[in-house]
Amino acid sequence: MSTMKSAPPSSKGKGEYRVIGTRPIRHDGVDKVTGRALYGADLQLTGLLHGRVLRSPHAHARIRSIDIQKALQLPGVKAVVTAADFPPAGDKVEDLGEGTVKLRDLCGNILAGEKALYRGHAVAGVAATSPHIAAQALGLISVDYEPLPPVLDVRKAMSPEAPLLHDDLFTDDLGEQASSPSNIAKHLRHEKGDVGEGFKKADKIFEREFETAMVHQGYIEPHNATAHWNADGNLTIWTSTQGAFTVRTQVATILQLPISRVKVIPMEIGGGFGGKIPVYLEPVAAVLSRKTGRPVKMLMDRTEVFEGTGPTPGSYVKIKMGALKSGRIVAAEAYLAYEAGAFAGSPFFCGMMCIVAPYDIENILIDGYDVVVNKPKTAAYRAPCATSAALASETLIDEIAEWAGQDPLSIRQLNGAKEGTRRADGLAYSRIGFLETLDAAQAHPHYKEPLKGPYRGRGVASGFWFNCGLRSSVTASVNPDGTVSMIEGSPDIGGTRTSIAMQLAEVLGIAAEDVRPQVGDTDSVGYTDVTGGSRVTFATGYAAIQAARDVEQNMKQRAATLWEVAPDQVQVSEGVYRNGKNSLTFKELAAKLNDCGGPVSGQATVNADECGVGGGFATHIVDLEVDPDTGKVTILRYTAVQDVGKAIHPSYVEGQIQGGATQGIGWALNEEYYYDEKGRMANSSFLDYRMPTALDLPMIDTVLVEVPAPGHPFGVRGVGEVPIVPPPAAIANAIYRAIGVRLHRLPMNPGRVLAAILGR
Amino acid sequence: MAIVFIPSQLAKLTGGVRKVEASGRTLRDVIDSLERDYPGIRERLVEGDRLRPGLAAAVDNAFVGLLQPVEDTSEIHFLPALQGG
Amino acid sequence: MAKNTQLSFVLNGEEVQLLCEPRHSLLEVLRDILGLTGSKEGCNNGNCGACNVILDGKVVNSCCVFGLEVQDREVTTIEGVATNGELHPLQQKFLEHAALQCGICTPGFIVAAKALLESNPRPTEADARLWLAGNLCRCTGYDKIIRAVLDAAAVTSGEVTPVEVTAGGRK
Amino acid sequence: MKEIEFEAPQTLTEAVALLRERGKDARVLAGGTDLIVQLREGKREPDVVVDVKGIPELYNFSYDATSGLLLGAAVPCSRVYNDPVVCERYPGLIDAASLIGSIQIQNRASFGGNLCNGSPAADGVPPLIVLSAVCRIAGPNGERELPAEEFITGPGKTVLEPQEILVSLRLPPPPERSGAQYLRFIPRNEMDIAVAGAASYLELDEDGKTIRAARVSLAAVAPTPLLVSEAAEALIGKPASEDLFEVAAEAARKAARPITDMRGTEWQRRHLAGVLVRRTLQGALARARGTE
Repeated sequence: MSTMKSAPPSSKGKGEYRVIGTRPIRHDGVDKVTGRALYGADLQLTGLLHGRVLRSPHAHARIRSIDIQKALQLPGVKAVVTAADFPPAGDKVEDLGEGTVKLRDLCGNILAGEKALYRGHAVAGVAATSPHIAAQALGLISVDYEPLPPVLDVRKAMSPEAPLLHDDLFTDDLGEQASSPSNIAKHLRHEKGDVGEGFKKADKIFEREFETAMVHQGYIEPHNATAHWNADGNLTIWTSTQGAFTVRTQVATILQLPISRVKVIPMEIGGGFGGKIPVYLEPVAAVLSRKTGRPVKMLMDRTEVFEGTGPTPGSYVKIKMGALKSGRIVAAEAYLAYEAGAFAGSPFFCGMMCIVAPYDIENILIDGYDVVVNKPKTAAYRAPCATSAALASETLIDEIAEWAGQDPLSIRQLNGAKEGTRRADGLAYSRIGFLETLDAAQAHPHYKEPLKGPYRGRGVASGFWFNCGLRSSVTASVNPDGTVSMIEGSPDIGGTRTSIAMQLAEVLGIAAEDVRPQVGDTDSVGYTDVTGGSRVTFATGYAAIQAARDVEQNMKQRAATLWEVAPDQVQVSEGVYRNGKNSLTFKELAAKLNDCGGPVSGQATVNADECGVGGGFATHIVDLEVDPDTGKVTILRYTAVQDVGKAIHPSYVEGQIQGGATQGIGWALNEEYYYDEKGRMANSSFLDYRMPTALDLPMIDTVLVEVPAPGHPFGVRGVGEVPIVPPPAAIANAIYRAIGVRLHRLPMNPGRVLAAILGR
Repeated sequence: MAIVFIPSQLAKLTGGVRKVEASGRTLRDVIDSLERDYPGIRERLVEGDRLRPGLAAAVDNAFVGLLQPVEDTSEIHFLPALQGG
Repeated sequence: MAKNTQLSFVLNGEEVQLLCEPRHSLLEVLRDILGLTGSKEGCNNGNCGACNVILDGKVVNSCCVFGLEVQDREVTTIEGVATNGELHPLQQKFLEHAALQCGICTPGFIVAAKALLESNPRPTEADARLWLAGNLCRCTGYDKIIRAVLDAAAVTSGEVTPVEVTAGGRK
Repeated sequence: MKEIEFEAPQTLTEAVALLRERGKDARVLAGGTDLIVQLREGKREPDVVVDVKGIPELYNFSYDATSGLLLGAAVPCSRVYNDPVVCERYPGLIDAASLIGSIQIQNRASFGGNLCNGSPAADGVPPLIVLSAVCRIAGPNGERELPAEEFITGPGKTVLEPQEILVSLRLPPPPERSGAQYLRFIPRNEMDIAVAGAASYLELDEDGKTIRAARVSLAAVAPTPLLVSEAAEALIGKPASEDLFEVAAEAARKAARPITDMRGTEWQRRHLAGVLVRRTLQGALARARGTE
């Protein structure tokens, strides 16, 4: 594995690259605008059976028995599976590449064993000759449930009186195991300085509580999986996933197969945002295929996606800050409790690490809790847990700015983190661009132009996300016509085939169009972690750079052979190979390869964590108007400023920022899992789970600040996640300016805003 | 000697000390020397020949494995392994 | 087993004949029987627009139409938008503006936008946002989609410059 | 979805005959935007679906100054708001036609279907009520007529007998100096079910001030759309004014019997009923005076 010891960022600035910073048309574009691109649900195979999943109608219930006989007798039904058909799970903890999970929990979430732990929890799977027959068969499976009282609220779940989800879950309290079971899975703490002393120094102390509802990633493509368990014992899975290799790991682990027996073919994926990292249908389809000897395709409907997959945790956050009259923040204390859902393991610690990360504060104490409740097991969602954390810190800082008589951007300038600043978790920042985003926001026409009119307000907020590195692989083969075929391991959810190919092209001095990128399956490309953590253009792009350097070395060899000189006597610049009077372009040399040693290919697998990943910062500005009679909020204008390190394909960087900001706006204003008292989600459709439509938004202006990340040859930083962090806080701050009341609970829907206006 | 930042869940083992010095040519050596001074800390950090699942180690801001070389001036942190969407 | 019924209609300019069950939606007929998988299922209840097709000149959600309802009628799907290997200006502009990320909603948007331009050759930004409100996109925030549609309208209507978008927000 | 049979009668007689025979197990299909989803969710489970879009009477769509507007039960919303005459004569109807669902839905959904679906939140119904629409129903024993406000009897329930079919709606020609408006409140700007909805109709005396006739209707604040006669009585015979409209709004708040669910709370809906009645009265007044 080639590791990169922080290669210095390229000194090249704007315009000095030939490919990077341009906006070529994506290589997979035509297939996607003509409907030819094949997503998981589009797969057709001969002898294909169709599977459906039976789900628990109860939020919490003991499963006394399951009778599948009637279902098996329905003509067209070929097999039914329950948890009993799966190998028993031990206490093993599985590393899924991005995060870890207890195997028992992993299996327990695929098909419920003794207990159904949330409404929508999968209980059985059916394979039949048509989807309609499979759906009818679900109605013929009779499950004997003993309903148990559910607990849905994170704080209620923490109380000793709360119903227990797992009698074998003992709190890991700062490394010590508690003596009696509880719904609190884990307690972590970050400490810096001495908050007690810090608060003593403060001229004023501010303290507020915040709540956020569980929300879903909302990708438009429902989950899908097709499995074929061949007679030779090899299992092939076609699925729309953020990571073919993590699907392979999970499936092999759950079914207790050697990893080499499982091949995962990533189909095109219709959005993920973190939600398509865990497996749900894949193992069920696999076992159904083993039972029937035929390929089995399973699709979720939208309600199943809401009730049976992994949304992001609801949260309770209490935050306290001490400030000097100058606006300098001298101490911060935070208590964060996140809903893990039915099984432990929410990314709650990410919220802990982000909550005051943009600021240089001397004394910090942060406590975080991972709490199980009778809701779907949560998954990652775009900067997991950071948005609800930032709602608290960025709203409180707005309050402090007002008290200190300071402009909201200036107070962030005054307290802002820079290179060398140490976070609460102890890490010191390398070169970061937070202050630069504040400068750019301050200078933006949006911020300069006064906002006029009644019930209108402007808010700002900032956000931080680490960005991940992880492992990626790329293989590049030179074709005789001078093009390069590139196989990479990162499923392409937003144009990354192209942003990776552009980096390969930049190094080789060829055009982006001359690279033929392809996403490989688990048997055709080296190990690659998930498309997530804002890592692909950074990490898989780095692998492409390394692979290109490998190709370039081989090409030099070939040129040297051709010219009968030593390889080190061949110079290469911008794709032209030279020795004395001899010179060949990459294309020309490619055409001669068979005369001087044969075809050339290059390969690289990198562990991008080892280069020091560049963290991402964003500052957003929003103007909005509140209807005082109805409480409805209209977004008038939105500007998102972000340090992107180096924008490889600026259009797709802008797109990530616009999309992230829009998801944050939806989260702020309307999106939520709405539960009745029995723990049933009442709004599990796109009609009542209200994601923003085109009519709910203005254009989203973006400003790309480029402070190169030290760890990447081109200075790339992850850009996908941080834009979802500031919006709810920025909107809460703007609503305060508009109506004079601060809201501390998401969503800030019309009913809540109206209640605030009417003082209810 | 490299500086090791002790996360709060391990502070009990170091008697509440949050920043300790330890020597070693690799991260594994450093953990061994920590084990000598603070018995029990190794099994909280290492499982078999790798870091415990869910745990990440940063040497001078880079997330690394046990065989990562450590300089005398290095700064070492143990953190939860990050995830993202 | 359900009894199949014969169905014939004009699909992307060509007559097709097939057998389907009465309960099959037009979306199922297109995807599962005819193998035209460009129309996508996002919600299966008319709230996301990913399955949009044009039925006798009007854009509809094919998940909310029974297959048997289109007997002897004309259906245009995303597969019929590009003609003789030539991309429709909308498809070209979606590519130029990077108006897609994951691409799952793209066929529905292009079909709906095609119907928009046929009924209103020079839509304003507001027109386009209203017309496309029945199409959900979770990736892009709609900004680049709206720009692509307005830019395509300039091409199809023979105008030179696209309609001004309200950069700087709503006033 | 369970197995179904599909019938597409081409005449009203055929349809009525079919319903006489199978009415109890049948469900009439017009635009399908509600029915197909309900079948898929198992909320309705007919054995046979009767597609009535081939029946000419359900597509009647004509206006004349003496008899008013004849609106076939299956005429899709988009055809209604694309008709210049109807836009000019019945703007209150257009308000609803152009906000039921999305463009895609409006190309299928009809006012008749909106009535037959029987939703308390139906956007199409309050305007029909305040515009004094009359429903024409065909059945085995011939035809009957009744006012729109009597059609829906409860959530998902209507006056239709299993053997009956809604054929058309007739709206009287709008009098001089009259105007109507429908508004709903939704959290987004499209694609939502009304949290509350209100339609108001006003007819003025020659003086252009005194209210000669008034009708006010509410949606999504009771088990059925409401005709709020108390609000109308508060208005009739008095000169239009903000204060008077507030009195009517208060009457509407009183008449509302809302519930709390995922779309809104009881108090919020009651409050919105007042807001929307005030706003639609202002809108109706502007239209009656031609000052919109």
